[in-house]
Amino acid sequence: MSGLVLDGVSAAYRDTTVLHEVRLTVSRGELLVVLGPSGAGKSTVLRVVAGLEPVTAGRVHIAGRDVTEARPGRRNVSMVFQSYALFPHLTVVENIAFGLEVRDTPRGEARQRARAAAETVGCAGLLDRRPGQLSGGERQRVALARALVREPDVFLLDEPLSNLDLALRAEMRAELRALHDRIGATMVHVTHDQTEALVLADRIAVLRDGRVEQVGTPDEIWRTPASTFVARFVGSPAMNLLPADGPLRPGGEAPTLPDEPLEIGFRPEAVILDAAEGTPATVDRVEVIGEDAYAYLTLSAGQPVVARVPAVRRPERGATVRLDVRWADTHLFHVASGRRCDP
Amino acid sequence: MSGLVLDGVSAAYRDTTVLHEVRLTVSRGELLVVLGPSGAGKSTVLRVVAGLEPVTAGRVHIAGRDVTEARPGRRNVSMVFQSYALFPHLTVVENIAFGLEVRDTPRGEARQRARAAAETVGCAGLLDRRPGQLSGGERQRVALARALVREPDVFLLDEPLSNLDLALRAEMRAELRALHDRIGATMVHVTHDQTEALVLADRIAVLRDGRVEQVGTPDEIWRTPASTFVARFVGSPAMNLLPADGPLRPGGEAPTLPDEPLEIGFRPEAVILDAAEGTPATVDRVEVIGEDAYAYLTLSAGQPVVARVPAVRRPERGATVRLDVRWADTHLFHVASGRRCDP
Amino acid sequence: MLTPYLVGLLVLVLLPALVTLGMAFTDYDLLRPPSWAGLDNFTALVDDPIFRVALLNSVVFALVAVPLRVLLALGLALLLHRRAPGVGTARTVALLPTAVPEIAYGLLWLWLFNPLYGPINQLLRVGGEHGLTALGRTPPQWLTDPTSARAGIILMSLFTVGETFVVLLAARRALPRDVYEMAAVEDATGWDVFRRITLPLMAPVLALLAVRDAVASLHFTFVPAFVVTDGGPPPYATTYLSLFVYQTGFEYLRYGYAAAATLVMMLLTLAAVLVQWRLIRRYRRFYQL
Amino acid sequence: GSGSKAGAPVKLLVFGAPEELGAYRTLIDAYQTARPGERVQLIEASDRKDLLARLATSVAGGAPPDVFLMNYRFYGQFAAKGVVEPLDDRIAASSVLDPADYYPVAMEAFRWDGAQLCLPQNVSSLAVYYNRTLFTRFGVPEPVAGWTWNDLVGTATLMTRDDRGLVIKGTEAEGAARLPAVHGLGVEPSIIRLAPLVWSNGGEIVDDPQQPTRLALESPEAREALRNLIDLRLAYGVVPSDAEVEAEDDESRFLNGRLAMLMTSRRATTNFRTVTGFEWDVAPLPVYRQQVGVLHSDAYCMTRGSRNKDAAWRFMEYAMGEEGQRIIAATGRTVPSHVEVSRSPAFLDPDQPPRNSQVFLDAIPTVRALPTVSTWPEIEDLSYGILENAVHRGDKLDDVIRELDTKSRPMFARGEDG
Amino acid sequence: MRGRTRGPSPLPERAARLWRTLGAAFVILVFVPPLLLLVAGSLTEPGLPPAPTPQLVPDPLSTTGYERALDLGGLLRASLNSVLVAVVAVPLSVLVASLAGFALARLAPRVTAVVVAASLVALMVPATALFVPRFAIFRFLGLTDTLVPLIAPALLGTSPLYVLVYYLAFRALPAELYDACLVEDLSPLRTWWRVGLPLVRPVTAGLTALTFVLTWSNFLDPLIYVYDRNLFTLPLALRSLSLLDPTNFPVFLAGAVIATVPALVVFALAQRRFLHHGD
Ligand SMILES: Nc1ncnc2c1ncn2[C@@H]1O[C@H](COP(=O)(O)OP(=O)(O)OP(=O)(O)O)[C@@H](O)[C@H]1O
Ligand SMILES: Nc1ncnc2c1ncn2[C@@H]1O[C@H](COP(=O)(O)OP(=O)(O)OP(=O)(O)O)[C@@H](O)[C@H]1O
Ligand SMILES: [Mg+2]
Ligand SMILES: [Mg+2]
Repeated sequence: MSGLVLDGVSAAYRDTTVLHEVRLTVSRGELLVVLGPSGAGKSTVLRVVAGLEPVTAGRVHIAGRDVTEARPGRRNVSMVFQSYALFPHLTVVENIAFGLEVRDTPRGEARQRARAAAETVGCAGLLDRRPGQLSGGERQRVALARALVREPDVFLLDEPLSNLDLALRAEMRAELRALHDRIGATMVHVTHDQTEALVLADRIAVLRDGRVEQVGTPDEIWRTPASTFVARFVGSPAMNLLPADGPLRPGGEAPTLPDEPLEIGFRPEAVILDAAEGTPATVDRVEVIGEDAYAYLTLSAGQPVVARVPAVRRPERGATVRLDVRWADTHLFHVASGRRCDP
Repeated sequence: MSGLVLDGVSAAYRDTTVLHEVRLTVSRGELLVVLGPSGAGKSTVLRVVAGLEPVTAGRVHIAGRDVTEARPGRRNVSMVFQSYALFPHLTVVENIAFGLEVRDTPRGEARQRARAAAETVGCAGLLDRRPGQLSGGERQRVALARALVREPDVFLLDEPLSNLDLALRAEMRAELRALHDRIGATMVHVTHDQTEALVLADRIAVLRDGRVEQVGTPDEIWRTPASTFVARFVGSPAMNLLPADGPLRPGGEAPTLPDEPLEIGFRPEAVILDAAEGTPATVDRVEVIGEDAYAYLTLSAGQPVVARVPAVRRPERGATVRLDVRWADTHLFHVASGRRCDP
Repeated sequence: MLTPYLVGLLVLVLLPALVTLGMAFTDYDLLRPPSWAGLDNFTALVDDPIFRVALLNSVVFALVAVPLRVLLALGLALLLHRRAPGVGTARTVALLPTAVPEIAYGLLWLWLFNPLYGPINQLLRVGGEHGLTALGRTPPQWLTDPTSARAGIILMSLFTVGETFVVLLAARRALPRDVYEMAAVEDATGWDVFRRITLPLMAPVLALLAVRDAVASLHFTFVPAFVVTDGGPPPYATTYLSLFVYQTGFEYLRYGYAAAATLVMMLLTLAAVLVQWRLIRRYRRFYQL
Repeated sequence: GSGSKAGAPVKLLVFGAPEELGAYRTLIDAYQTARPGERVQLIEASDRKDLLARLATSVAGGAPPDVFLMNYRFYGQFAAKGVVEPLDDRIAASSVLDPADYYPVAMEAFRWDGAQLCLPQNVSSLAVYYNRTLFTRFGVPEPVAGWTWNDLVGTATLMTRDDRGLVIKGTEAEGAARLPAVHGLGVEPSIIRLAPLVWSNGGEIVDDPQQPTRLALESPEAREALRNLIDLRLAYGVVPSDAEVEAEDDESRFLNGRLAMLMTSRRATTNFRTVTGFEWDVAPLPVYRQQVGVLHSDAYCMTRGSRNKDAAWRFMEYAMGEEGQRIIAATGRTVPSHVEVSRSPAFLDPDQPPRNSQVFLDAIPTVRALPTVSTWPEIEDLSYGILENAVHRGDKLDDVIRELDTKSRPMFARGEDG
Repeated sequence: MRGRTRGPSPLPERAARLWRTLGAAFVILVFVPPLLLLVAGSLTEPGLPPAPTPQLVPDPLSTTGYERALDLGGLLRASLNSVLVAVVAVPLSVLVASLAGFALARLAPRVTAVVVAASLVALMVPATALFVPRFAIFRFLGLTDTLVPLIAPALLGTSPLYVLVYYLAFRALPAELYDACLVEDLSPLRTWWRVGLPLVRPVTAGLTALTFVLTWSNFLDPLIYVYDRNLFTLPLALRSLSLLDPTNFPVFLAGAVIATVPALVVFALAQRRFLHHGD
C-alpha cells in the first residue's frame, strides 16, 4: 500500500508554475529523498503534500486517502520547515510538545515524549531556552525533534540537517533511519547532502525545474543516471562528460554504439591516471580532501576532466599525465535529449 | 600583516560564557575556516568580530586597528548571517545594493555591481523578487551576494552555502576562492562541510565549547589532529579510536610508545580489509556512497571500527573479515588528556 | 471570529451613520418627523459663513497638527524604543497626558492657558516686567487671541500622542533584530537605517496612524473647543467642524443640516485619506508580504 | 397616552452646577415624603448644552423625560415643534394651581399660540450686586434706586482702583505700568444685559417684539445704550479686559473682592452667599428714561411624548405650589414666581444677604421678556460673539449694528414664533 | 529564518545610550510639568484668588479640594460605575479586537480589504453622527439608562483602529508559523490563542491600556445614554464639577486627579508588559 502518491501534481506561485505534473509514489514505510538544485521546487513539493500550497492540477493521496482538498491538519503529516518555524515565545520543550499538546495528549505525557525527542536530537540541555537563545544548529535540531515527536502518516523533512556538523549529522541520520525502521513511517526528505541521500534513501527522486527527472534507488541513481542532468547533479565533483567520438577512447570491450551523437560520462573515481597508454592531459589544480585528492585536468583538446586519486599519490600541478577509463565504468547519453542510452 | 586578530577574546550571553579566551590570528588575505560542533560558538566568534556582541575580555584587531570598542559599521567587515537577515521589504537587487548605497555609492553603480554579484551567485533572474518569494537556497545566495558585493577588510561568512546543492556549492566555493584570490580579502568562513573546509581553507580553526582546539592547515588538521576531539570531528565517518594495547595491533614498524595509557586512531580509509593475518571482525552494516562503501565492523572484543572499501568490493553484512592497519597510518593520543602523542 | 466585530461595526457605526447621513437630505430637527429637503441643506451650507470658517479651521488644524503629532510620536517611539537610563520613565511619562480623561484634560489646559494666572504665561513672564516676557513682548493671549487660541489647541493635541506613540513603539519593537544588525554591519547611518529600513517596515502602521489621526483630528478638536475655548475667541476662531456639527445639531436642533455638514466632513476626510494613500503608495509594495 | 404607569418614576431633566442640582434633589425628596408612592427621578445635565443634547436625542429616540426645566429664551424651539404638552386643561382642572397666584409676566412668557405650555418656576431679573465693604473703604456712595447710567459709569470709574487704592483708568493695554486691582463694574456684553438698557432708553431690540424678523439696534435710543455699554471697556476702562475675564470671570472676581459692582441675575446669589470676607448687597438696574427690567425665568415643561403625564402633572403641581416654591427659594437662587412666596421670608429673609432682595420684587412690574422665536439661542450666541468683540476690540458702532442685523436675519427667517 | 529574535539589539553603543538618556530627560521635562501642575492645583485651597506667581507647591497645602470633589460630584459612586464598565468592556474589547484582527490577517485578501475599508470608514464617522440612531437602537433594545450602552463599543474593539493595529501585528508574523500551526491541525481559534496572541503580547498590553483609557474617559456616551445619577461614570461626574466657578478650580482638579489615577495605574501595569517586554 502506498504511503503517499502525487498524481500529476502541478503547483504555482501566482502565475509562475513551479511544479509540472509531478508523479511520485512513496510506499508506506519508504523513505524518499528529494534531490534537486536550489529552486527546483523541492520545498514546494513538501508544501503541496502538507496542504500548505494548493495544487493547480493533479491529486495527492496520503495513506490511501485522497487529501487533495483536505486541510493541512487533516492530512496527518509532520514537517520540518526549511526555516524551522519555531515558535519564538515557547521554550524548546514547549515547542517540541506543541504538536502533542494541541492534539490533547495529556500534558505530562507530552512533556515526557518531548524530552525524549530532545534527547534524541541532542538538545536535552536546552529545554528551557527560547529559540532566540539557540545557535543555528540547535534550532534546527529542535525543529527536527518537533517533527519526530509525533507518529504521523508522513514525515516531511525539508533539509533538516543542513546546519549540523558532520558528526551530528551522521548521528541524526542514524536516528532518522532507526525511527523510520521502528515506526515504519513514510518519509519525504529534502537534502543537498549526497551522502545523506545515498545513505538514507530507499529511493531518490531527482527534481529539475519542477519536473521529476528520475526516481530510483540510490544505486540506480548512481549507477544508471537517466540523464546527463542526473549524472552530473549526483556526485561531487560531477561526472565527466565528453563527446563519445572525442579525444578520450575508453579501454576495454567497447559496446556497439548507435549512429547518432553521443556523450560518454565517467566519474572521477573511474579515471585511471598514469595508465600506460592513455590520453595525455595536464594537471590544472589538485584539491586534497583528507585521504583523497581530486586532480583537475585538461585534455590536450581542451576538455576538462576530474580524477580522484589517493592524496598520497597525487600528481603535481602542471604535470602531464596519461589517463584512461574502462568502458565498463562509463555511461552513454544522447546528445540531443540528454537521456541515457543503453546500447 | 595580520588581517584579523582575536586576542584572548571571551564573550557571554547573559551569564553563560560561550567563548573562552579565544586566540586567533588570520593574516591579511588568508581564508580561515572555523569548524566545530553545533553550539560550539562559531557564530559567536563572527558576531564578536563584527561587533554585534561585546567581548567580556580580550581585544579584537582588524587590519591592524584595535576595533574592540568600535561600532560594527566602523569595522569594515561584511557578513553573511546564518539566518540570512535579508531585508524583507527590499527586492533582491535592493538587498544586495544596500551596503553600497548606504555608503554613498552612486545608485547606478551600486545597482550595476549588485547585478554583477547576483550573477556570480546565480540569482540574476530573481532581481525584482522579495525574499519572501524565494526558495531557501535562493535566499542564501542573495545573502552571499550581499556580502560579496563590497570589498571590506574581512568577510565573515556564517555557513553561507549550507542550503545549496552540491553542484552550486562547488561553484560558489570556486567563486569564493576566486574572489579571495582576486581581492586578497581576509575571510572567516564557518562551515559544516568537510569538503568545503578542506578545499577552501588556508587554515582551519577547530572550536570546541568556545575554546580553540587546534588551528592549522587542512593538511595538518587532517594528518596531525591535535586531539582525539579534532581527530574524530574532522572526517566522516569519524576516525577509529582504539586502546593502544587493545585487540588491534597495527602492522609495520612500530614506534616506541611511552609508558602510559594511549589510544591509537586511524581513519576508515586506512583500514585494510581481508588482510592475510589481521584482527577478525564481523560486518554489522555496509553503507554505499557512490563508488565508496563504508563497512561498520565490530572487533571480537566488541569495539566498533569503520572501514572504507570500494563499493564494488564491499563485504556482505554478517560476514567475518580480517582487518589491519599500518603504523604509518595511525595517530597516537594520550588517554588522559586526549592530546596527540608524537613519539 | 470576525462576527462580533462585524456586528458591532454594522449595528453601532455603519447603520447609524447611514441613517444620520440619510438625514442630510431632509429637514430634520430631531423633534418632528423629517421631511425631504433634497439638496437644500447643502446649498445652505455653501452660503453659511460659520460653516466655512469651521471648515477652514478644521483643515488648518489637520494640516498643522496631524503631521506634527505623527512625527512627534514617531520621534518618541524611535528615541525610546531601546533601553537606556531614564528611557523607561520617559516612556511612561510620555503616556501620562493621554491617561488623563478628556474632559479633565480640557479643563487642565483651560487653567494652564489662563492668560494672567496660567502657569504657561507665568513661566513666560519670568524675568520680564509689567506682565511682559523677558524679551519685552506680551505673552500669548491664549484664550482671547484667535491665532494663539488655535495654536493652543494644537499644543494641547500634541501632548496626547500617547496612543500613536504606544502603537508605534510596539510596531518598532516587533521589527526583526537581525536586519538591524545587518544594517549596523553595513555602517548605515541613523538616517539611512530610518529611511531605508525602519520607515518602510513601519509604513503600514504609520499609514494607518496618519489616516487615523487625520480622521480623528476632527474629533479631538471637539472637547478642547467644547470645554476650553467654547468655539471662541469670537466670533469663531476655534469653531471646528466637530463643534459646528454639535452645535447646529444639538443646540440649534438643525439635525438634518448638521448631518449634511457631517457628510461634507466625511467626504473631505475621505478625500484626505485618498490623497494620503497616494502619497504612501510608494511604500505600498511593502504591504504585500 | 396619559395613563400613568404605576411605579414608573417621573423623569425630571434639569441642569445646573452641583449646588443647584442639590436644591432639586431636596425638592424631590420633600415631594416624595409629602406624597408617598410618588417617585421622581432627577436627570442631571451639567449645563444648558448638555440638557439640550439629552432632550433632543431622547425626544428623537422616542424616550423623552416627562418634565424638563427650561428658560423661556430657549424653550421656543421646543414649543414651536410641538414637543411641549399644553397645560391649559390641566390648569383649569387643577384644584391646587391657580394661575392668578403667579406673576403674569412670567406666565405670559410661556404662552405659545395662546396656549400655556410651561409653568414658570421663577421670575428673576437683573440687578447690580455691589461690594459694600469696598464702597465704604473708598468712601464712594452706594447705588440707590433710580440712579442713572451716568451714575453707574461715574461710580464705576471711582471704584476702579490700583493696588495702592488710587483711582485708575484700566484702558491701557496689557503691560501698562499699573493694572487695576479692583474694577468698577462687571457686565457681560450680551443681548440679555443690553436689552433692559435699550428698553429703558426707549429703544427696541428687535423690529417687532411679537413677530421679530431682525435685530434692530439702529434707532438712536438703542445706539446710545449700545455705545455706552461698549465704551465701558475702551473709553472708561471700568470693566476687566478680555484676558482678565478669561483669567478670572466676573463672578469670581466679585467673590474675591476685586470687583465693585456686578450686573447679573438672581442666580449669582447662591454663590455669593458663601462670601465671608466682605459685605455685599444689590441695587436696581440704572435707568435711562424709565425703569425697565428684563425677564429671567425658567419653567417646568411637560413633554408631549411623556408616558407618565398624570404623575408628571402631580409633581409639577407640587413644585409650583407654595411648598415647592419655598424649597427652591430657600437656595437663594431664584425669585419665586409665586407671588405669595416671593413676598414671604422664604425669599426676603433678612438674615440672608442680600438685605435688599426687595429690589428684585420691585423690578418685576417693569420687566419685559425677550422674544421667544425658536432660533433665539442661535441669535444669542451670534450676538454674544459680536458684542464681545465690540467691547474688547473696539469695533465701530455702525459696523457692530450692521453685523448684528445682517447675520441674524437668516436666523430670524428660519425661526418660528408663537 | 528571518528574525533572530525580536526586539532591539543590545549593541554596546555608549554614545547612543547617552543621547537616548538625554532625549529621555528632555521628554520627561516636557511631559511631566502639566501633570505636576494638575496635582499642585488640586492641592490648593479652594475659594482663594489665583496666585499671581507660579507655585509648584501650593501655599497653603490643602486637601479640601478632594473632600469637596468626593462630596459634590458623587465621585465614589461614579468611580464604581466606571470600574464596572471598564472591567467588562476592556477585556471584551481586547478580545473582540484581537479576534477580528487575527481573522483579518488570515482571511482571503478580498474579504480583508472589504472589512478594512469598512473599518476605515467607521473611523471617519464622527461620534455626533451616531448619538441619535444609537439612542433609538438602545431604546428599542430597552437598554437606555443602563450601563450597557457604555459597554457596547467593546463590540467594536472600542475603536476600529485597534482592530486594524492587531491586523497589522498579526500579519507581520512570519507566515511559516501559521503554516506550522496548520500542519499541527490547530483550529484558527487555537492558533490565535496559542501562537498569535502570545507573539503580539506587547501590542495587547498597549492596546489594553489604551482601551482602558478610552473607556475610562468616555464622556459623550454617558452624557447621552445615562440618566440615572446612580449610573453616572467618572467623566460625567467630572463634567458637573467642571461647572463650578473658577475659584473652586482645585475641587475640579482634585476630581481630575482622582479620575486620572486609575488610568495611570493601568498604564503603569501595562507598560511593564509592553514597554519593557524583552528588554
Ligand atoms: N542569544 C543567546 N542567548 C543565550 N545563549 C545563546 C544565544 N545565542 C547562542 N547561545 C548559545 O551560545 C552557544 C554558542 O552559540 P553559537 O551560535 O555561536 O553556536 P554555533 O557554533 O554557531 O552553532 P551552530 O553551528 O549550531 O550555528 C550555544 O550553546 C548557544 O546555545
Ligand atoms: N512565495 C513565492 N512566490 C513566488 N515564487 C516562489 C515562492 N516561493 C518559491 N518560489 C519559487 O519557486 C521555485 C521553487 O521554490 P522551492 O522553495 O520549492 O525551491 P527548493 O527546491 O526548495 O529550493 P532550495 O533548495 O533553494 O530551498 C523557486 O524558483 C522559487 O524562486
Ligand atoms: Mg527549499
Ligand atoms: Mg551558528
